[in-house]
Amino acid sequence: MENLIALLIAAPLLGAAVLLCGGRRLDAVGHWIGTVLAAASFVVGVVLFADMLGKDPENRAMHQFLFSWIPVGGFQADVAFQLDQLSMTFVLLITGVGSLIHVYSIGYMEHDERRRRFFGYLNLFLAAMLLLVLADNYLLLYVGWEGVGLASYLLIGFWQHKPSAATAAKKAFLVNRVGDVGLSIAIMLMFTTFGTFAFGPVLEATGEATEGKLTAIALMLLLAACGKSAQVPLQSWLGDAMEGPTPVSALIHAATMVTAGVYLIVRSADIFNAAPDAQLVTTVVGAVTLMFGAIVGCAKDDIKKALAGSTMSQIGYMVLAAGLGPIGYVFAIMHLVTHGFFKAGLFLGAGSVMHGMNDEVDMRKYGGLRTYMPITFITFGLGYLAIIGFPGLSGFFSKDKIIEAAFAKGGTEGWILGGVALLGAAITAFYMTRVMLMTFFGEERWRNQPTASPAEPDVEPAAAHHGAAASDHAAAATGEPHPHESPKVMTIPMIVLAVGSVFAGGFFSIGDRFIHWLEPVTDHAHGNPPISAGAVTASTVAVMVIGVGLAWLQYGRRPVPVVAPRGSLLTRAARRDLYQDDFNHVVLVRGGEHLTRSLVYVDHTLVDGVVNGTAAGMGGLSGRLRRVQNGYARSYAVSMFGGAAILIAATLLMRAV
Amino acid sequence: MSFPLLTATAVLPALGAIATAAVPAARRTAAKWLALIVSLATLVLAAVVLVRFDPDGDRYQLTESHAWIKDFGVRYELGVDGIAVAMIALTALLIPFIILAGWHDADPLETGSKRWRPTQGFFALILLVEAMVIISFEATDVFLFYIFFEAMLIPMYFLIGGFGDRAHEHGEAAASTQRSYAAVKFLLYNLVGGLIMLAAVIGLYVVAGNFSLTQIAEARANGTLDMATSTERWLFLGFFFAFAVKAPLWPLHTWLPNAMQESTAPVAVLITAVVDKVGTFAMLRFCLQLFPEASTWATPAILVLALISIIYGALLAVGQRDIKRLVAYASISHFGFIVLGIFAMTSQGQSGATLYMVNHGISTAALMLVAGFLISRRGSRLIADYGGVQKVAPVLAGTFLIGGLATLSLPGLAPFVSEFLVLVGTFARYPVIGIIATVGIVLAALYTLVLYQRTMTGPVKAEVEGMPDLRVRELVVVAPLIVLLIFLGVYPKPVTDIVNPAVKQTLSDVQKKDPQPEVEASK
Amino acid sequence: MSASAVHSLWTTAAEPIDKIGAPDIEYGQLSPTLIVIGAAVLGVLVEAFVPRKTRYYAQVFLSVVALAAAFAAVIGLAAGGYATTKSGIVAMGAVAVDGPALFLQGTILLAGILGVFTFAERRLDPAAHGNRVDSFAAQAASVPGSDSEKAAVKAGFTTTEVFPLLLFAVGGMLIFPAANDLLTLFIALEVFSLPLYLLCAVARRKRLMSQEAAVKYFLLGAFASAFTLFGIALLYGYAGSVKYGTIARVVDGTVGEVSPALAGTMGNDALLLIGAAMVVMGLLFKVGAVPFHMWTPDVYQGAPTPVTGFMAAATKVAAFGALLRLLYVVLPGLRWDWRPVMWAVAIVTMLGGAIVAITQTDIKRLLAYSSIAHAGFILAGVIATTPDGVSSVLFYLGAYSFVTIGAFAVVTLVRDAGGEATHLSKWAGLGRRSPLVAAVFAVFLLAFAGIPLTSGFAGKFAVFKAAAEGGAGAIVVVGVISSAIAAFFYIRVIVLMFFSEPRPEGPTVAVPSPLTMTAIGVGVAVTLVLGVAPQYFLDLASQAGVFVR
Amino acid sequence: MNPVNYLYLAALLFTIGATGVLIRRNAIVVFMCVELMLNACNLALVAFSRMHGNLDGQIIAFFTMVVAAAEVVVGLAIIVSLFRSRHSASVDDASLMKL
Repeated sequence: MENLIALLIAAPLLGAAVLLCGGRRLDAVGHWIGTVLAAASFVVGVVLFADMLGKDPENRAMHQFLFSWIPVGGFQADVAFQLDQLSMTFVLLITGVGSLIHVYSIGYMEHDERRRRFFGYLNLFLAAMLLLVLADNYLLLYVGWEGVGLASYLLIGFWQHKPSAATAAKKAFLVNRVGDVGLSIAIMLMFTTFGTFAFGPVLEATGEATEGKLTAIALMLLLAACGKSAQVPLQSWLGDAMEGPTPVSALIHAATMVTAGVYLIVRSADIFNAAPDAQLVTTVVGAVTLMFGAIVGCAKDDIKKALAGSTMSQIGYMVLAAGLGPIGYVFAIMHLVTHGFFKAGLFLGAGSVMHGMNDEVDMRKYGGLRTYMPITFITFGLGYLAIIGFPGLSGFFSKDKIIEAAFAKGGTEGWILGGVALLGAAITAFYMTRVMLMTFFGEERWRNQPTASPAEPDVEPAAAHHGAAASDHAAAATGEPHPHESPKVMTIPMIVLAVGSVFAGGFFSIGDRFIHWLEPVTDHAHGNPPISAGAVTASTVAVMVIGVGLAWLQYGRRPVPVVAPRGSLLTRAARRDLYQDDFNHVVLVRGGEHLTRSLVYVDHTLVDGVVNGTAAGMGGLSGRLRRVQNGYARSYAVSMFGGAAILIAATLLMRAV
Repeated sequence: MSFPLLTATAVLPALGAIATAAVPAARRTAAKWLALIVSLATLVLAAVVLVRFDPDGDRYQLTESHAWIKDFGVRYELGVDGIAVAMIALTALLIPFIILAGWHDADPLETGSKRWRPTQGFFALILLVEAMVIISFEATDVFLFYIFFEAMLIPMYFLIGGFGDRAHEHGEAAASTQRSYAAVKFLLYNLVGGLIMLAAVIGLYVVAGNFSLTQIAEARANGTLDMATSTERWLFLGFFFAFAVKAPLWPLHTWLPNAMQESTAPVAVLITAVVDKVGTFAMLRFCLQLFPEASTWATPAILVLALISIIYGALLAVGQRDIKRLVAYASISHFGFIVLGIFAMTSQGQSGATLYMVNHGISTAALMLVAGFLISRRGSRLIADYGGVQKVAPVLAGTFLIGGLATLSLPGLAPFVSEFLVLVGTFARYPVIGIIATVGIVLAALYTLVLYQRTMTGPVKAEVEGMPDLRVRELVVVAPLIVLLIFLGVYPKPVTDIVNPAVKQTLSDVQKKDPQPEVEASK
Repeated sequence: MSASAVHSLWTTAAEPIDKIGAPDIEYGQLSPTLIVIGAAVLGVLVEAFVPRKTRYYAQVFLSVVALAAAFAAVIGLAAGGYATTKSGIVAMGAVAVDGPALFLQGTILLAGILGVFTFAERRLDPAAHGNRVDSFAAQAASVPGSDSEKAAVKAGFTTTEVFPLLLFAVGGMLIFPAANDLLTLFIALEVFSLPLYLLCAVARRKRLMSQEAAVKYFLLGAFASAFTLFGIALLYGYAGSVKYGTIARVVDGTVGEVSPALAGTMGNDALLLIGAAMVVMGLLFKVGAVPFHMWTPDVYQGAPTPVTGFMAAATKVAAFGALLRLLYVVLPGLRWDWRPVMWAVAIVTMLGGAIVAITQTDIKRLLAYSSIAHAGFILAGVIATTPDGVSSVLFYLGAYSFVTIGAFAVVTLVRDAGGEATHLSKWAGLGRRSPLVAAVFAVFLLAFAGIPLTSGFAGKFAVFKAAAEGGAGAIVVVGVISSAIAAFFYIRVIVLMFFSEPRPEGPTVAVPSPLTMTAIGVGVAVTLVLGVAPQYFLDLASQAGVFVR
Repeated sequence: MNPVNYLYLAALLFTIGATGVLIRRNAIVVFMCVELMLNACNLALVAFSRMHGNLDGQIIAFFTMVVAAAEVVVGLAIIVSLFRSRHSASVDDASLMKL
């Protein structure tokens, strides 16, 4: 059985290789190859899952050793896989949602001449992501970690001809690199502390290391997680990442890759457990991010960016939960899975809407679409209900548990974190309702209104344009759109995901299935909040209702202006991602440019100048000395005479001394 | 005595060079093919060396030893350890690609006399350099090494000064002046380094009485030859200076950007991927073995210099407008890593450094050669002159991207392995330096991606329109390199297995052990 | 004749004596010198009696044969063990026949032969009035541009006297390093100097410069030799003898019976030191060491290039030979006095030559300054005062002389309307026009620069090694630095030849006769052989490294 | 009289000759000054010869004269030819080659 693990990765990897090296002759079938291989991987995953269920919970973990990768002295890195319940959860999520999105993309990318390459990249991503979750040591995980980064770089910048896309891709990669520094330093610390960096040995040996070391390692891991999962302060790339085709946003920047950070933390549970300070930091990061994302999400008019903000915020929840330790790990993962379903669904819905609206992304140019694209409306709606935590749907269970756990942390932190989480829930309800209303309800603002016109300053202008090359009915991009439902190949995945977002949560929670499933890996502790669980749940629902209500007051009752009003200070700040990018730009980019420019100058004038100066000096000296050679025999004689005199004097002197 | 394999490996390209140079002016293509075939034959010989070498055998194998200049205490002594084998393999491997990539770089366009044969000269010189590089990897006699370490400069000098990019943004006249400036700069820098080393070499002879690396190292080890501390340090500095110029280490690096910028891409690869490696290799083989104490003494200073090279090189790469200069500064940064690894004095560091030499050779070759193809199409080295190439020449863009990703040492590609080893090796002994060096990987990503973005993405520039994609010859050059990059990234074991024993030896020369993990240490 | 003999003869002059003891001369061991001098005399006769048409051929033939024969004789002597076991002092103590002497004589003779070849070259300039012309004036006596000269050219005169002059010079040079008393030293000095003065003056083109060179060389040379002679006088005064052996013994204080006069002067070290310094100065003048070097650039530039080549090579060899013998045989007891001084001289010579050369614009002057720098390097070997020092210097001289002759021979080939195009700017792009010549010259330049695999490197390494072993590490460092500086201008020339665009009105490269080709070819061959496999010659040099006392 | 005085005289003459070489322009005169220096040497030699009571010095003196004569021949030849081609015997005029 173990030997199947490699197959999980091999299938999409093969796909990537074939599609990227295959050349034009594969254009016709490329997307099918990609989809089939993704699905194959999913099937293998299911088989392994079934096999795993057959074993008793304590020893369900499987290992597969392929070969010794980097053996140097004490440094022994292997290419070996570990498939335990945690990895399994991810495998199913990745391959499952991945396959669906492959299917969806067939329709979505139909008109793009580079579709083959798109599927190649998608497969590459799947392979990398699977490697990330299957690796049995941190270094191999690192490979997957950067692999998904590469894939996301390629996919964000898929429409490379758009400068904005290329920039966004670069930005994503660079910000992630910052996180990677954290990961690599963490690995080095592990190596110097434990002499290894394989999960098993490290996590067993945590007891023997000093808390200081462990805290350092944990914080470095957290830094990595921040980079990958777009947590404050490394969140800035996620918004721009929406430059990528929508399926990419759904798969990579909602369902899977961005949750890798959470995986990393949960995977390193023992280290974090032994480093309370690091845990506190983690919770804080999570809390801050979930507010940050939520606030940003409220202000964006670009539907994808709004969803991106929500993604950020939801991952904030997960990180928060992961930071809570044993009482939170399980729920972090659980929310991760449910979120995978409904957020992917939402994104696909958004994609479907854009598909029908000439790739218009500005919600202010939507409105009243529910009649035109019913399936999209329903699936999107279900996703919406799920994310706001409508009782009975996935989001409700997972999020509620996290809020509960946050309170259960106890002490003032507990209250603060719990409060933040609650508030976040309210805001979530608010901005999601906003999206819902602006898109599917209200009057049809797209009527006699050429779409894809230069959008407002606060909307990424390129975003409005990306349709231009995304599909070849770009020509129609001017002139009134004709909203229509998307083809089956796109709607079916949406339906499936909708189903998932409805029932997944409930299914997991019945009899704490999910807890029992993960317990052996992450060991679960039941946290009991200061106030009864029931109260928490009740308040959750309450705030949710309030959020929805507020949103309805603002966007449901009153008509939505086509041109965004100036808005409050906060709104404007939120539109500009709370000025975080501006900060980066001024401090890092400008500063960096100045630094490099001055260094170039230094290199040229100082370092090089010294050398050239020496040469020039020699020349000058030479020029001066050769004047002595003035051509007059008598002066030559003088020098000889003087020389003789000196010679004699010196000789006598030598004898004297 | 057995067949002198090592000599053959070095002599073959030398003979090939003579033969190539002798090809009559009209038969240009014949000369090219001859050179290519010779280089491939050399590759075969190198492969034989690789096979015949037994990693677990003696330290130096396939040794040859003949009297040469008895009055100078010089013997013709050859022998390879794992490190040398790796380097020889790298050299022999890259030359065919270099030749193939430079296939048209030396077709004469100016009218000289009919005896003026640039093409023959170009390929003959490349082979000559190969011969000299290989023998200096093989030499276990300090003097023998020195001779070729120096002699190497002359053919390189002509390659740099004599053959530049076809089109040049400032016109041919400016080009030739800049070229000769670069060539002279290259030569003088290295010559000064070499001459200072000469003083040290003579000093070594006065102290040791012979030049045999093995004998001296042995004598050092068993204490029969003890140098005064000050003497040893001076000699060490003499040697190290020369190698630091060659490597090149900050602040002795400024010749490299000029040289790489002005020479054609294949020659630039020859400089940075092959010739410069002799410098770092020599640090590993000569500095550490001959002057262990002095090496330890100088380590802190050298580490700092290496660190500066890493950051400084990367930052300057970000600031460059010229593709080749950018790659040059990137190389400076990478050489910083190599030196860091060597003087971290840990097995990871030194194995990593050796691996790094190999991988950097391949990755730079990939990146630089593709860049060369790009430049040859547009006739400009300025980044600003490009844009949207991926639209018109996707394969070129793709290979360029892979080369770039290798340069930023993306996991899964060869350079990652070596870079991480170096970092770990450094971190294990000098955590702070290790951490600062790690920042370098962000900068690497920065300059690579900026380069890619500016040249390959965005709207298609008018001049770029209709730019042909990679031709078959060019694909033949790039594809194997990329395959190698991936293979060595996934499965570097073959190389590490060869290198590790040698590194262990070197470490024992300097009486250094890997630091223990704290957990064990605490027990 | 020995001092005591003279003494008795002088005191008992009263009664007549029937027979005078004839001096016993070892003709065999002197044969090289005798052959050459004899040939020179013959050459004069040839000038006198052989008809003009055939003179040239007769002279060339005679000179080559004579030099070859002399060389054969040297080889014979060396083979006969006169270089090692049987080495001794001949001609009643006037001349020493030992390793260094023979080695240097051999070198000088080879240089002489190559010199003759370059002298005899007549293909470079277009024939005037159907007569082939060489580098020398048709009639040195006639004023340039005057009718008499035109007539001479028309008549196809050529200055074939140069060959006997060269032979005389070689003759003197052969004795110079072998001279074993100060008188012989002085005479030999003059014997090889005077012909050189004349040879400098007889250039066919640019005669004014040629004559100017001759005058400068002559006056300064005479000036220097006056110093030498005064030094000799003082040494004689100190030791009461001019024989090296005797002086050395007096210096060491190991002399046998001490006459009262000798006792008086012996105590007076001033005589010894001043005398030694002045004699050494005369020799330093000949080797062109700073600050006695200033004649070199002008003379090298002005003299006919073949002469320059021959002079640069052979004079240095002879002079350094003499210097070595003086310092190692006569003044070893004074080592601690002269070594520091020579250190200083060596250092300023190396640096001075190298630095000033950087800004030279005339190839011949450039080579002149480079020769000064090389003199410095060789001095580094001289200072070592070890057997290694001697052999290294011998080796260096051997290597250097061939490179020099070759280089100047190449210079004769690059010509334009005005004769040789010696201005560097005219050498631009030579590598494009005639790659072969440029490549050959590049080889010589690299040898000068001391790049490995050329004889220059082997020589430099030898002397530096000797110096370092002799405890002169500082010299080595300075030497290394100045080689770095020197490299700069050698490289400049190479850049010029290969990397700069050829000028449209640039010079042409004349295709020389086999004579010059041989000279150049031998130069290149020796340069490379000594670079790659110097062992044999190093052995030779180290066997020859012992002076006889 | 003390033989040392002869030496002082010789030294004096030598210096005078040298000074002449350094300050006089006319090539002939310069050359004559050289001759003067040579003769100073001769004087020294003879004086020493007398002091030591052997004849070597005197013999050398004879040689010196011969050499001087030879030098005269060569020197005059050169100087005269120079004079004829540039109508001046000044050593300072002969300074085409410099630097």
